[in-house]
Amino acid sequence: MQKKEVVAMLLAGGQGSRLGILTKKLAKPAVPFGGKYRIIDFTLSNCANSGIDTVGVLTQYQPLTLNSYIGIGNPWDLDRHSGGVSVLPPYVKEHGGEWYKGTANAVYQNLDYISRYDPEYVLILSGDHIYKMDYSKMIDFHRRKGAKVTIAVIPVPWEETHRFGVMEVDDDNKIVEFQEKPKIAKSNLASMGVYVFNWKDLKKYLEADEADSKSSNDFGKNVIPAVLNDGEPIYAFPFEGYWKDVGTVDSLWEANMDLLKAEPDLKLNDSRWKIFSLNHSLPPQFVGPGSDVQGSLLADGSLVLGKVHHSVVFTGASVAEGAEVIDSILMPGVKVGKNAIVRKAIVAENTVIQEGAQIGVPARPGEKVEIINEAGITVIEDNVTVPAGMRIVQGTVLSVAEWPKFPEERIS
Amino acid sequence: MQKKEVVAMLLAGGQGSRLGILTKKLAKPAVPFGGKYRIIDFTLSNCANSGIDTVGVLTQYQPLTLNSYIGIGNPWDLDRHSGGVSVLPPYVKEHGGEWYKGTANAVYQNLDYISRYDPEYVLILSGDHIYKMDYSKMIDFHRRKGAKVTIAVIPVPWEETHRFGVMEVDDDNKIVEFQEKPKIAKSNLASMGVYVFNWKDLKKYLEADEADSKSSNDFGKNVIPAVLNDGEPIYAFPFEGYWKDVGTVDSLWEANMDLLKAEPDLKLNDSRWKIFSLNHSLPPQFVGPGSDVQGSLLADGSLVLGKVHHSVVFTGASVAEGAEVIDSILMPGVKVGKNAIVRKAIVAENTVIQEGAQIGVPARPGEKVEIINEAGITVIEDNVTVPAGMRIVQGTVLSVAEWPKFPEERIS
Amino acid sequence: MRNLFGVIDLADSTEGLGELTSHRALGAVPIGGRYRLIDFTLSNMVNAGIRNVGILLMDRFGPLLDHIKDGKEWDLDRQRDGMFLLVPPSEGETGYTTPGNIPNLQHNRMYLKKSRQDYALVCGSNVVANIDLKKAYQFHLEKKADVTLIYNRTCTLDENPPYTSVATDENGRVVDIALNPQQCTSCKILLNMYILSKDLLLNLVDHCNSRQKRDLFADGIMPRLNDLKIYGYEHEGYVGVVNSLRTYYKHSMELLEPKVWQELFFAHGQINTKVKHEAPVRYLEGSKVTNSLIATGCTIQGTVENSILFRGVHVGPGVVIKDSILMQKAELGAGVVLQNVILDKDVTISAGKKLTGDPSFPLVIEKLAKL
Amino acid sequence: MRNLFGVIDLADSTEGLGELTSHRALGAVPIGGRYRLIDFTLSNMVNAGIRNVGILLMDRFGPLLDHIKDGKEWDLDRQRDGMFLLVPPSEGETGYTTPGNIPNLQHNRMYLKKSRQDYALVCGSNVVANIDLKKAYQFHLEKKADVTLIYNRTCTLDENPPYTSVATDENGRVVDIALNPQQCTSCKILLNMYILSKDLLLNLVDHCNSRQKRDLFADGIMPRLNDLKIYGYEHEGYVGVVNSLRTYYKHSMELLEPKVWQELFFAHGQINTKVKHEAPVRYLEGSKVTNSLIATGCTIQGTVENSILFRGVHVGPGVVIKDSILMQKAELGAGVVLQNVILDKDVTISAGKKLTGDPSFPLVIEKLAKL
Repeated sequence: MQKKEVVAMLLAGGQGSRLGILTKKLAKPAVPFGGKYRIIDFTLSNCANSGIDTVGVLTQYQPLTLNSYIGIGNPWDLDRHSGGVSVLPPYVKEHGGEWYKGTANAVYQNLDYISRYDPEYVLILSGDHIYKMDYSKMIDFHRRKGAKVTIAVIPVPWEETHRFGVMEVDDDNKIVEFQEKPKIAKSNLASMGVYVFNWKDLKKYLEADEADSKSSNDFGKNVIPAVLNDGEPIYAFPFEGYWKDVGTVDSLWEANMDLLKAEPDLKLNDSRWKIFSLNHSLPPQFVGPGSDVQGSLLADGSLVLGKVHHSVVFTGASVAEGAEVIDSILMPGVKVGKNAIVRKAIVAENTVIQEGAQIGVPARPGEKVEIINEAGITVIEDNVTVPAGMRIVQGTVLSVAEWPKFPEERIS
Repeated sequence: MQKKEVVAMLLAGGQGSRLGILTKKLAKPAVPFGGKYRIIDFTLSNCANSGIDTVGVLTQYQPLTLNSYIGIGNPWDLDRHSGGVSVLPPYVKEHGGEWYKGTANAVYQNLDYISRYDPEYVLILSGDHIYKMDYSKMIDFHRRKGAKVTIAVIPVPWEETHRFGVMEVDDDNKIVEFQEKPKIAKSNLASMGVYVFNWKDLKKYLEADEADSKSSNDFGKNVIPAVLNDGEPIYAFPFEGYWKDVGTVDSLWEANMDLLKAEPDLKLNDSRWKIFSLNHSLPPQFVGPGSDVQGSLLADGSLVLGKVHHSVVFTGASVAEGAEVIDSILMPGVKVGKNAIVRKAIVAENTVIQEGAQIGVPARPGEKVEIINEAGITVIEDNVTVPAGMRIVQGTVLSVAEWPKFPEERIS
Repeated sequence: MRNLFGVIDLADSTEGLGELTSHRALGAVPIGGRYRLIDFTLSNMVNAGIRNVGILLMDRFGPLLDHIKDGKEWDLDRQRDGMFLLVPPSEGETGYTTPGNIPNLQHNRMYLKKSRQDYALVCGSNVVANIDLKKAYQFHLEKKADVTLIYNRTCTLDENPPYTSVATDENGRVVDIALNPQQCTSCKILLNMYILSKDLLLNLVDHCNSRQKRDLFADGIMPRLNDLKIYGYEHEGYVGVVNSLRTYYKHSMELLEPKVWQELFFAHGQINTKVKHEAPVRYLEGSKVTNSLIATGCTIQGTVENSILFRGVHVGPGVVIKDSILMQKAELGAGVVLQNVILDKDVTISAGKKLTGDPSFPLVIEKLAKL
Repeated sequence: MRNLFGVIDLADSTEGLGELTSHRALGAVPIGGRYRLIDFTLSNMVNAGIRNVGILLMDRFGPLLDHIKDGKEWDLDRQRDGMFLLVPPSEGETGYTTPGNIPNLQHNRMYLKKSRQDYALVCGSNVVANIDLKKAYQFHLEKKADVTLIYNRTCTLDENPPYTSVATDENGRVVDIALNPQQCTSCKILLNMYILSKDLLLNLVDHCNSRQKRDLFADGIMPRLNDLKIYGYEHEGYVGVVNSLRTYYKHSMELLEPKVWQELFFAHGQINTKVKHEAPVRYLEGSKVTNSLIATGCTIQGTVENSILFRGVHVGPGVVIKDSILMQKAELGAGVVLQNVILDKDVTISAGKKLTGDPSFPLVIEKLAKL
């Protein structure tokens, strides 16, 4: 097996339970984003653009979708003879198998995979974030500093520091103290969950961590503090640019809406840093006579005959005559029927909104509905049909399981 | 997902325990065979040559070697946008995972995979056999006969019928009776473990089989008898040609020796039916001055300076000056040192036989050794070093674990 | 279909396409927002299960090579079969740019001979259609034909010169073939696409070559109308044959009919093309787009009507584009107004310019031009 | 190495290689049992981490296209970077077979310009070596050189005409360049392989082209010996430069030295080539093989000494092959005896024939010949 300088281990097992029905059949990294992408495309494209050609993708929750999405890795130039992408689900041994115990355990269970390439450095990544980053610069930084571990960091608002691992650094960016999800933070530099380790050190620390029965086998909680306790040099690599965890319905909706600004912080059409994605061989979008498209993103194979304002319309989605889609996200293959209304909603893959249905409309005076999303975002499950004329009140999250309960009263 | 006419499910989870130390770190389908191949190459190449481009490989025992060997499937033209090869290990769910319960259960657990391609026919294959077969002819036969299931059969010697599923057929090749490993066989037509099912029927029978708690979830023991009991038409597709199960040390050695005949029954260099294999970018073999090569097969990157008679020398193996290799199999990367002797032995991958060592020599009068192989085949484990001058008596099977016990007495 | 291989002849005449083919073969002409003409033929073949395709190169094939590479996008990058680029004989031997496909077929005789399939589908690269070639092949086998010519019925022949028409009898057998007739009674127009056995193909190539004939169809097949069993198979769907600037423009604009869009891109499988990984289209506030095809990588602030925009076109505020085709990366200054215009790749139009062509004679601006 | 791209110039002169290059470019000449000459250069580049390689095609590139396809075997089939076939201008513009690489470089200026790397490694396709190009690139950066020429020391100059020699000062700076000198004092022979910045490359190409000069090295670099900082980097390992039939034969035979075999194929990474999936070699009873390279797909019953057999050669009983090179699929009748012979691909020698050449003038039998 050919030696590689860098092997990336991409943690993509996240269940994304705060995304609710959007991740019922999908791991979080496989959730569609930005008109034609899936969340994991950003990290995989960062690898491709940074010249990293050996990537292990650690999956566990609903691995089949991700497995078939990544396939042989050709969109990200990872269909290589030597290296390339390997999807690494938890391994069932003769006497059974179980899920990875934590991020560190996931990598520990795949030390053999890394060993095959005998790398200098191992890059630990998460498949959950939307950002563009040149990892090769971070590795250069790591090498230059002579660090044991380098952690990518980004300043976050002080009031959000409790959600992150934050670190205090000296003038040289050396980490002085690391706090995991602190109540009172000493710094607002948050870990992005992107680590560079020297391979030998990583192996040593993961083996020690695994041997420690009290450890929860997590990089942030256990491994990084252990390295720091040993007095080894850990550096913070400051990142500038757009970075967003899209782990909730609100943040997923917001991050999509961020792309619709006149000058978005995250540019998708930068020819020097393309975001690669699985291609579906669809024709260019067709914007028909009488349509009205404003402040929106539309992908290949979509067909718009109605009104689309401030929305993201994915690959192969369609909006019929007289329909109105506003402040919404139509995931791949969604069909919005004639005169239907979709407002501030996320409609998941291949769902059909039949003629005249109304999604995300205000509750009528006295109408009893269970508001799940306080920001008023309505979420519709994938692969269902919203019957003609049905009304779905804003802020509700609709799973087909709830369907039979109240279709009548919702049809206006 | 594009519809496919045929999806093949290749059962490659076999532990191959009768191959002893040869399968300690490898699943049986990954065992090297024939100078440059692995056993599974034959089935995968049959798929490629039969025009089948969608293959699920069901692994479980030591899946990593097989996974990394198959990779993106390019040697077998299975690196496809649509279809291609998918390695399908048992799937760990939230509350754990376990090995496939039987061949039928293995396919049952992957019904989702098959569904994606909505095929007409499903071809069930085993990755354990050496043979060349055009599956497209079998599928044509199945279609023509209007069969529910078609089973490929081959006549075997009557005395071996107890090892196989055998079937009695009428003049039209319709199966009248099926006996699984019978004591008294009514026919010598043995099942090759190659089945064609109509997809809809397969799904129905596998779901019924899974629901039956008494079933051992095996195609031969349970599913085929169930179809037959329902009075559905099952046909036998007669196969002519070389077919060998290489599940024991003896049969593995014999099948390799079969290739050395002046007119071998299995032709490897047939340009119309190539056996594809992972390529290692090695130079042509170098047969040096003073060498003597007779009745043997040599692969790329091998280097022979000594004597090689009636042996199979794999990719990258070498035989030094004065060394003698007779009736043996040197697997990839094996190095035979100067003046060493190797007789009727299987030496597994990357093992080094140091100068003057003697493998497979007769026991000395009174010498106490444990003869494991009655045919007198000596087996040496992979990745070990046989020290200079060591004597290993014929018929012993040497694992490095036994090494320290008696090196002294063996060094002559 | 495992018994059929494809031969795509890039030697189609490019007369009448002007600047669009000055540096590229006809098959490499961009069409439909993200495709090249050859994509339709290649995809039709692959969708029908053809796994071995030989491409007869002629001059100006650089852009084509760059587009198809080794056929990966069509799943034709294979160990067995796959895509083969058939290079014409070098200048010295028979002349490099001589018209006619016979020298090239003869030069690549070994490829034809070694192909493992018994039947060949020979065609050009300029037909925009989604054809179920499986059916045509089955027709060929059922009729036990020597040659099956694929045709399409059209009543607008006068708009489509040059063309070749056929007349067939009640069994579908071809009884007359007319090359570029001024009058045509049958309305059955050949798509320069035919099926024949490999053996017959090899015979015809050898026959023509040894008699210094240059064209397989006109010199090899036509003269043997009575002697070979030649059948006609009708493809009933939409067909656009691009053989002039006018037909290029006409068939491009027809893609704006939802029915045509739907049939062409979804009928019998997808049309594949080179993937460029462009971002989704951004429509800013104030954009007015109607009845247009817009490829990824575009940004729209102005007005676009009845037009086709290829990848990476930026339509700034105040820009007005009507009845036009803008190829990849057109750069338009503020206030540019275009009507009935075709911009080839990488054209720059400076602010304030107004360009107007005519529907029957669209204004073509050549690649890389700066106006 | 992510900042270096490669340009392989296939316009090497093929004078002196006779039949071996009558239908193929120099880079496509088969060597070493399973390779083509270009494999060494391509593999050296890829092993050094180069991910973007442009190949300047010239005439007779059919066999080369067929061999390299889109670079998959070298992992160069990529979305970003990868392998690019740079087609020369068509006949009309500047003449298709004119010697010199400038017209082709100029024609493909956009490729050079758009390459994302800042440095270029420009080379020919006829060097048989396993060179660590990473070191040469580091040398170039450390010396802050404008151009770094890679050379090799050899004392057998008289055996290797034509060659270009350099003299360097104590710092490695080149102080003299001589094209095909009759006498050479330095023993430092260029490998037609040099590193320079992309900007300088673009300048030199433009400079030469606008002055009707044809050769980048002779017309662009040599005249500026005093003005540019030109350094020489020594590659110390084995080198075979194939520029004549004699050197082809000589360097082929050198592969039979285990030290050369070992260095060439294992030193700084593997040499990749097109995979053909042939079976292991079968040695039947009675075979006598010594000091030979045998490629897969061969079957040996006769005698082979000091020879190289390419894939699929069958050596029947009684056949004797000495000091010879037999390319792919040679067919030999019973009792054939060959000494100092080179058989090109697919040659058939009928039973009983004895052919004998001379070590300094091996007998070459052209492709597909039947004797």
